[in-house]
Amino acid sequence: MSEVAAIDRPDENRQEIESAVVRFAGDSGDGMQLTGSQFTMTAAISGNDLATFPDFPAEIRAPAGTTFGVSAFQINFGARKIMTSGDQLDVLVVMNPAALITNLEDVKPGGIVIADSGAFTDRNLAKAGYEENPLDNDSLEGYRLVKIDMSRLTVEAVKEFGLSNKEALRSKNMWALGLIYWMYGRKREASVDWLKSKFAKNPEIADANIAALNAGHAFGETAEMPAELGTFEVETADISPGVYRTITGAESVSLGLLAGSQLAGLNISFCSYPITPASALLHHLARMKDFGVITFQAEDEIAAAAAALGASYAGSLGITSSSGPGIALKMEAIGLAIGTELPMVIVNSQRAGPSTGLPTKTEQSDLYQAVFGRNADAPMPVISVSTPSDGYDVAIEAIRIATKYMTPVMVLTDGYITNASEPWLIPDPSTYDRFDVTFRTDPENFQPFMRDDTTLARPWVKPGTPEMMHRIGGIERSYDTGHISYDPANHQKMTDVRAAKVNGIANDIPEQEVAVGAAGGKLAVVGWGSTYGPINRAVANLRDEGLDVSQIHLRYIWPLPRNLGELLHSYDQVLVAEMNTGQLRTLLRSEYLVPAEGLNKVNGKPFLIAELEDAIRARLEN
Amino acid sequence: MSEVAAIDRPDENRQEIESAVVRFAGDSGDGMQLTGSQFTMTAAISGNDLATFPDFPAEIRAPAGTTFGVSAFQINFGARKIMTSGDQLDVLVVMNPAALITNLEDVKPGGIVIADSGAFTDRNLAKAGYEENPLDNDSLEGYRLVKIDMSRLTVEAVKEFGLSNKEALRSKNMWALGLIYWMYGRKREASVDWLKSKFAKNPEIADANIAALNAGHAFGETAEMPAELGTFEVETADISPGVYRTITGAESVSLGLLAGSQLAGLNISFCSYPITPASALLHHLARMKDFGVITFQAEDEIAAAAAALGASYAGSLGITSSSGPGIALKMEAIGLAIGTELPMVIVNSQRAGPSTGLPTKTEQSDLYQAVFGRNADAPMPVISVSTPSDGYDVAIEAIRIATKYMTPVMVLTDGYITNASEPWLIPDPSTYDRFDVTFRTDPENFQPFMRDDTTLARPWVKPGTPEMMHRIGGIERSYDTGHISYDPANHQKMTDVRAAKVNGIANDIPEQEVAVGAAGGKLAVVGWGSTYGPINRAVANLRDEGLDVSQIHLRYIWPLPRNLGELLHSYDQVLVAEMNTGQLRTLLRSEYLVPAEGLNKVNGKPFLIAELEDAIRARLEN
Amino acid sequence: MNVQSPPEKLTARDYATDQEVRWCPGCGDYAILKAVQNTLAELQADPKNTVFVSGIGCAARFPYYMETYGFHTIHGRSPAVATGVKLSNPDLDVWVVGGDGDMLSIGGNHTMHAIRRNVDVQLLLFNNQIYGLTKGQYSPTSKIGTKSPSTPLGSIDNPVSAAQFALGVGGTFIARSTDIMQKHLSGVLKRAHGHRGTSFVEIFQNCIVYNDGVFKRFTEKSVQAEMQIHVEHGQPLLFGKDKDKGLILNKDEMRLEAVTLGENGITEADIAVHDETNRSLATMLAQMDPPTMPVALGVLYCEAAPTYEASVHAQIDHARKDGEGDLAKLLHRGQTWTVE
Amino acid sequence: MNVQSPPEKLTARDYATDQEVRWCPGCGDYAILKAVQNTLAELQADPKNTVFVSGIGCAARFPYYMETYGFHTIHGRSPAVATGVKLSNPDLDVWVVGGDGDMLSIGGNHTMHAIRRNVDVQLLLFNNQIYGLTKGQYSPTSKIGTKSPSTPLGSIDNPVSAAQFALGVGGTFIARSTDIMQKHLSGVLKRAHGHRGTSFVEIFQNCIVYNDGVFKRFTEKSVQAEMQIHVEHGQPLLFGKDKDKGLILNKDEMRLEAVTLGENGITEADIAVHDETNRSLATMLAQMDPPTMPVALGVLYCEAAPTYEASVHAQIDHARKDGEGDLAKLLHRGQTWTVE
Ligand SMILES: Cc1ncc(C[n+]2csc(CCOP(=O)(O)OP(=O)(O)O)c2C)c(N)n1
Ligand SMILES: Cc1ncc(C[n+]2csc(CCOP(=O)(O)OP(=O)(O)O)c2C)c(N)n1
Ligand code: SF4
Ligand code: SF4
Ligand SMILES: [Mg+2]
Ligand SMILES: [Mg+2]
Repeated sequence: MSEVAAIDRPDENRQEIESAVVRFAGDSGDGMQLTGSQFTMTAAISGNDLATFPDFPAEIRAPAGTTFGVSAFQINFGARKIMTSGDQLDVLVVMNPAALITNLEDVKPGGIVIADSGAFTDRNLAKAGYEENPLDNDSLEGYRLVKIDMSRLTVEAVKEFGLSNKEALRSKNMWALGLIYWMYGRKREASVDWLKSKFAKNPEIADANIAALNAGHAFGETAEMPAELGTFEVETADISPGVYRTITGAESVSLGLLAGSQLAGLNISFCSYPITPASALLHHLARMKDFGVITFQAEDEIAAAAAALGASYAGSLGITSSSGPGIALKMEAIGLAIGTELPMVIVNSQRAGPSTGLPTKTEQSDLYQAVFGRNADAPMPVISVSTPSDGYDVAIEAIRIATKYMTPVMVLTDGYITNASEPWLIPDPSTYDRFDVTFRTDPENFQPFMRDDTTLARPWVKPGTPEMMHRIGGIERSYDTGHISYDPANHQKMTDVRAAKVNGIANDIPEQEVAVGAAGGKLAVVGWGSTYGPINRAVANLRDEGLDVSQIHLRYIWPLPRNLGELLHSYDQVLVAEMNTGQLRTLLRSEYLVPAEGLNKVNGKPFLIAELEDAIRARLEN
Repeated sequence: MSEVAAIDRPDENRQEIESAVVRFAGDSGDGMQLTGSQFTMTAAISGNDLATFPDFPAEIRAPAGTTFGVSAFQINFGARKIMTSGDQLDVLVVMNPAALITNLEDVKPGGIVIADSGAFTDRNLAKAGYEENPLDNDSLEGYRLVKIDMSRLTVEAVKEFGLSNKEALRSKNMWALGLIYWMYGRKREASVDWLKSKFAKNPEIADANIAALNAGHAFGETAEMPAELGTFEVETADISPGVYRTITGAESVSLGLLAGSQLAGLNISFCSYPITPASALLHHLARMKDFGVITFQAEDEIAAAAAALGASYAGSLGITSSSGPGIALKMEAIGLAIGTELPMVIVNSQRAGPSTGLPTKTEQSDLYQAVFGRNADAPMPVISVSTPSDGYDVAIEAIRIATKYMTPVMVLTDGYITNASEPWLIPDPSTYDRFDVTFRTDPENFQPFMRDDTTLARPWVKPGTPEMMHRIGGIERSYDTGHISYDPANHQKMTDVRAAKVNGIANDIPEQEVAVGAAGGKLAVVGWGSTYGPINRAVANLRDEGLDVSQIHLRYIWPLPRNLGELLHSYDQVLVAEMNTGQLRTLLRSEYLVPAEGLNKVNGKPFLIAELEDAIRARLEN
Repeated sequence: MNVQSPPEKLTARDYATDQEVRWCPGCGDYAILKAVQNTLAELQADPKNTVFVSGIGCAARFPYYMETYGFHTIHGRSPAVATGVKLSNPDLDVWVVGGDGDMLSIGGNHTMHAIRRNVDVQLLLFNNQIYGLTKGQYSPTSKIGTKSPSTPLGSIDNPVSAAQFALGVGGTFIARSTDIMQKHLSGVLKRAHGHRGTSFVEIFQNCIVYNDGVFKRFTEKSVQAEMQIHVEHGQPLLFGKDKDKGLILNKDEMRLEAVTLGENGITEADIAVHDETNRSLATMLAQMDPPTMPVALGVLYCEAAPTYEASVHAQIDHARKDGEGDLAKLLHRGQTWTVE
Repeated sequence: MNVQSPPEKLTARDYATDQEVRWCPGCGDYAILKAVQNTLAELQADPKNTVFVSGIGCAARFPYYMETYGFHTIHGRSPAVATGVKLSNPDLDVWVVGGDGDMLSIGGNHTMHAIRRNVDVQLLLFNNQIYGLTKGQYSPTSKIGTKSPSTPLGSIDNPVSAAQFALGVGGTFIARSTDIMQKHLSGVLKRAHGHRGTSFVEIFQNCIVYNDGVFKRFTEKSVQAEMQIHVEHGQPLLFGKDKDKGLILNKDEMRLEAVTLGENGITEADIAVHDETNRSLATMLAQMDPPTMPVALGVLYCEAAPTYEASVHAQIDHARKDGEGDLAKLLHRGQTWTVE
């Protein structure tokens, strides 16, 4: 224990804090994602609210010890509602020099840095680009540095299980987890159970991991921890009762698609081509075969979209999914769906661009593409996912709109939401309103483009239905009959009715509410998608300080809610915060002539609460 | 001559008119396009200004006599500046019943309808859907109907050349042309010469056609024409001196691309995939091999765009071209051009959509796609062609911008402009300013993404240059070095600089001028692209009547001219007239918060002057 | 819309819509349309379970003329759309129609992957070696030297052979016929219909406007017998007016050779026998081209193999064998906790 | 940026950039990179005239590691980009690198058309039968039953054979090697480089993370001799540790068969001789797969044919033979008139 000063700190002295942000960072091989999810689960069981964000390296498996091989997992947990995974870190745990150099800047001034000093070898230091060992010079002066030779301590702790040194070191993540459990006064039972079941086939591995976990915990509890390191108490948050799980955006969208298809009484044909970060949907749905879900990995994106459309044509619900560049490739097929008025759902998991861009980084820059990105006047409803769990309801809503209005619908989610997770009060599927699809089977007076008076939707007919044979296609169709028509007036009429149908959906969606604050006032901060959390917290914080600011967060991007124009005009200023260069802003300015300004950020990372607070203050204090 | 009343009308009695609109319509096999272009040429030689519009059937070769096989050619010629091919017809020449039924509604009340009564057989009447012969009942009462058995008269006229009846009938278009020449007092020489050279290998065909032409003319001159039919005099227009030709939009863009590449000192690699109406460019450029122009018919649209980009990468100018749906397919490759900052020109010959839409009909509905239609924040300059001859300068400008700023540039033209033609004062290529490209060859301090201070363009390096080897790609590039960079701050910086570079082009384009009228006033009618002609005439007409209305016509769609906001705000009202549902309007409202309203039309046809006049009046009289 | 209930026995006419057929007079597509309608009548195919899917092109207008379900999609994507149709409803009898541009140029990839997956559809490729609808540009099957608006000095790219392509990507059924051979074509279509999996049928089709007579070298009456060989499984590979010519395998050069019976001591025993399950033989047959060799027509290759959609649904059935999934259970899968 | 002037004789190192190679430790791509760098050194290829073009995937990261010109494009489109490069500047020596997903799934069509046109590039397909970069989904070359995140119950689609595909679409050069056979691979790469036209090289590459050992059946030391046949033009098709096995053509069944010399009276004279100009033979060789037959490696097929870009430029040169076009003249072509 030469590296840490010996101070005895009885448990009763835990400092009460409202929330904390902890990040585990190490090599891809160090098991940081597992460590993070165990901590998450335990925090959840302890009654905290929380939000997490994993950060994977772009490379599949980078050489050990390199900066580009660093994998991290961040959790923000607290006794209050948690809206983001946290601006700055209270605690950073690093398993090697590369993790330190790439993560240090996110630690708050005076924050705690816990480093596995055993991994700060010359070789690893060189790989990370350090000329000297930062644990040994004064470069970390602004932080509370705790250096512990976790490597050695882990090897010692698991000695009895007869593992090789390399195998033994695999448990050092659990050692670190044990230490952090101790810091926050957390129980180890859930992780012990989980290790036992995960390694049921290799009990000695399970035992070694448990031993490491206990050793880390014991190290904190019984050994001499430095004065700089505290022990903390994070009380339970005020959370509605019920059964919870954690859920990522990819999970919520997948489950929502399944739930929505059940509410519509349809089978799903999910047709996709792999792409990061969208692939996760394909992976989740591929495991839902017992629900009759068909998944099809097509040869490319337009084939996926075309197959989904073919599936819809044949009477099931065609869904396709991709990320930015892949969505661009689907557009011609989406245009056909718009022209033939078939239902379809397109999920776009946005990532940073243009072109290949930054596949593993998040962005909200496909709003233009979603609303405007096709040839010709081709209106399509667009809705967006605001939090990791929100995808469930959004996916259901997409299916409701697609089938009720016979239209493709685009769902915008993003790389952040896809991978981030939050606790979710598991809903009871039987409490949702059904919206069963009625296929037309009555040949009497049937015309394929005859429209419902209210929705303006055309009928959906399954091939195989007797006496209803008909042809549809991408050339302009005659109003009602659907035959090819080159008639000028007909094209005008059809263009108008396509627009009217989509615009009419505004009457079938809720009026826009104010998320935080009041209608009218000095400033509205408008957002959509994954910026919900940070905007919400920032606005709430500043209202607490007495500033006149409100949050308006959109789910419906197109058509926009019918009261939105009036609502926006009730504020002196409108600030649109987006992770793009101002795409929703363009839409709002053009639709409502409201002098909206933008707060824009495109560095692949979510907004920090502090950034938003600063921007809001700047606007209200001028 | 039983069908026409005998009236002698000496030539001196010609009625002077300022302009006239004549349409020839017949079966696809009747040679209406040739007839029209001969009339055009002769009008041009006679010193008229003019504009023409051909209208082909959508089908390749529809069965003879059907309505969907009707082919037409319209010409508006006059003693004043001609801005459109004409709202309504003064004279309609129809070669069969199908041509009558499909074209009659465009004839102005009291206009002249000349019909080949010999083709109004029971069979043809039935094919066109007539229950009785409209030449024989009073259904054409509102028009000045002239029925002539042109079929029989032609057969008689060419009898001496020993042609079969079928062959003889092929000349009836020339008979009709001769008659119309007589009506407008036109010389036949140019057409006689043209026939001789066209049928140089078949002199008897040439002779037969010439005989038919003369016969038609003689019929008018010597025979007894009905009182209803007039003879007219259209004086020469006030036209700048010089050598003229007629030019279609497809020709002007093709020639402009060639000219622009010469001004830049580059070879062209034109890579495309056929699609109506864009294919015409490929066809024209494929005939320019003696200029070193490479044309490549790729396997599909994205291959065409990718090959064009590869060509630019290798140091020639990559150009690609398509229409709406094909442009959608290219977008991912265009994104790569934006990301790697390589020059490229994309010509979009817009057509009516969505999806396959109406391939042979015009529309301006790809502005959204051009400005916004890609994944991520991916800014790209967009410029548009306003008249059939304007494509020449626009294409040159596109190449100037693309090479100076190292960016793809999209040129928007449309189906109308592509096929329409107008007289063109042939420019002297040597009078254009050159903008030679300098490839970087100096390895000293070279970095592939190092930027020019003013233009923010990166250097263009030809592979093959010694000591400059480097790598570029679609993943976000590090500022300067171009290496792959996942650095958050770098992505922000690169996104910002890409936007700044494109926005900066606004400083390198002319300020927006007022086309007709003055800066400031009651109403500005704003347009872009092929609406130039009708808006121009409508605004000029109403200003002549004393209304306070001006025309602002945009060439530059993105970035917009730097003074445009101020200019638009100087009017009480702004009306954006477009052949779409309001796409430029969205841009102007969002950019300048100007309460622009829309005059929108999507029936596949250009605006009529009268429609515009009505709309303007309605706004100024309220 | 045709809403009368079908009579006991359907005739070719019952498969025709009321829409005016809009190909150029004399286009080979008319004959194919007729052959397809005749074939469906012979098969007594149920119109309500029959779906025609097509891309864009002259050929691709086909569905409008068939009184069945029809989907005229976008250029090149019909095999992908059809795959979705079959995945969603394997009971439908799906025909996919397209031109050489549609299926081998822009749609080449989808054609390839539908074939390799063995999706149970009939893929009818109307090969006129030209882009008809867009007014005559050369296509990937045009022979070198084709003058067209995009190749005024003649095309220079090697054409692709549709049948060799289909064989190379693992097709389980590859056949060929021509527009003008009604009976032969109908026979091939029936075989294609009977085959489970992707039945790839290349139909040489004359585009009278832009590529007239391009197949004359083997379709013209006077040369048909010498320049066509109609292959049949288990039958010797004989051709010629008097069936006096045949194909033998030159073992040393591993090539098929055309020979005349009686010449150089060749007897019928030397003639190779068609084995439609032999991919190598099919490949050699597909390579033959006049004037040195006759064109092989008929079923070049046919192999039984599981269809894609059957395998997909078998997996789903397997996954459901212990009962349909329960959404509420799925939502609770993994670690959960209760807040009181 | 590497700005030193190249030394007299370049070594493999001179073809390596200063960028850190970022494949997974143990990935087969490392060995291929080494082989390519060695080959370029052996050829003394001029770095400034060498261009590596790639799509997206693990394999497609290749250009970043080559001290030549490099263009890392978008998924599947590298053959099209490379076609543009060659059209624009035929003097460049262009290598195209991609994975099985890149070149046969999304890019299958471009691969096909580049091959059929015979664009003079080396197309290197790193076939690991998996999508590496996107974390392990099955690919169009994965064998049936491949379990992957998108096929948790095993894949069901027939894989496509890269070599058969390339042969079917008219490839003029088709060869195969593996990541671990440095010398063989380098020999194949040299042949590919020497060939004028599209040289299609399939390299079996081990993805240690997502598909480890998938080629073991013929790459493992213990089975190499029996499960690989290294074909060479003009040489008998022999294999086995003691070259005691060979391939014969069964003429009646038109198939290759593996035999053992000495057994059933087989002598070397019965063994078929490799003729790399024979497409049928190459097709049969490409079809062989363990355990019944060895995998054929080496140059399966090679045929001299004009390259696409050469023909394109020949047409241009022809059009210019009477002098370069004159723009002013072109503007005046056709009917003109003068206004005074
Ligand atoms: C995305 C897209 N690209 C191009 C076109 C234009 N286009 C329509 S049909 C066609 C090719 C027609 O040739 P083919 O498929 O051989 O059919 P054919 O007309 O000869 O029967 C083309 C290029 C289109 N409609 N859509
Ligand atoms: C348009 C587009 N679609 C999908 C992707 C995602 N993606 C990147 S690489 C890849 C496939 C990788 O497999 P392969 O080509 O076999 O290369 P490997 O990684 O195995 O070397 C995919 C699907 C993408 N980048 N762009
Ligand atoms: S263009 Fe050719 S293929 Fe098309 S309809 Fe006419 S003849 Fe037939
Ligand atoms: S994922 Fe596979 S192919 Fe990709 S770098 Fe890793 S081992 Fe190589
Ligand atoms: Mg064709
Ligand atoms: Mg792969």
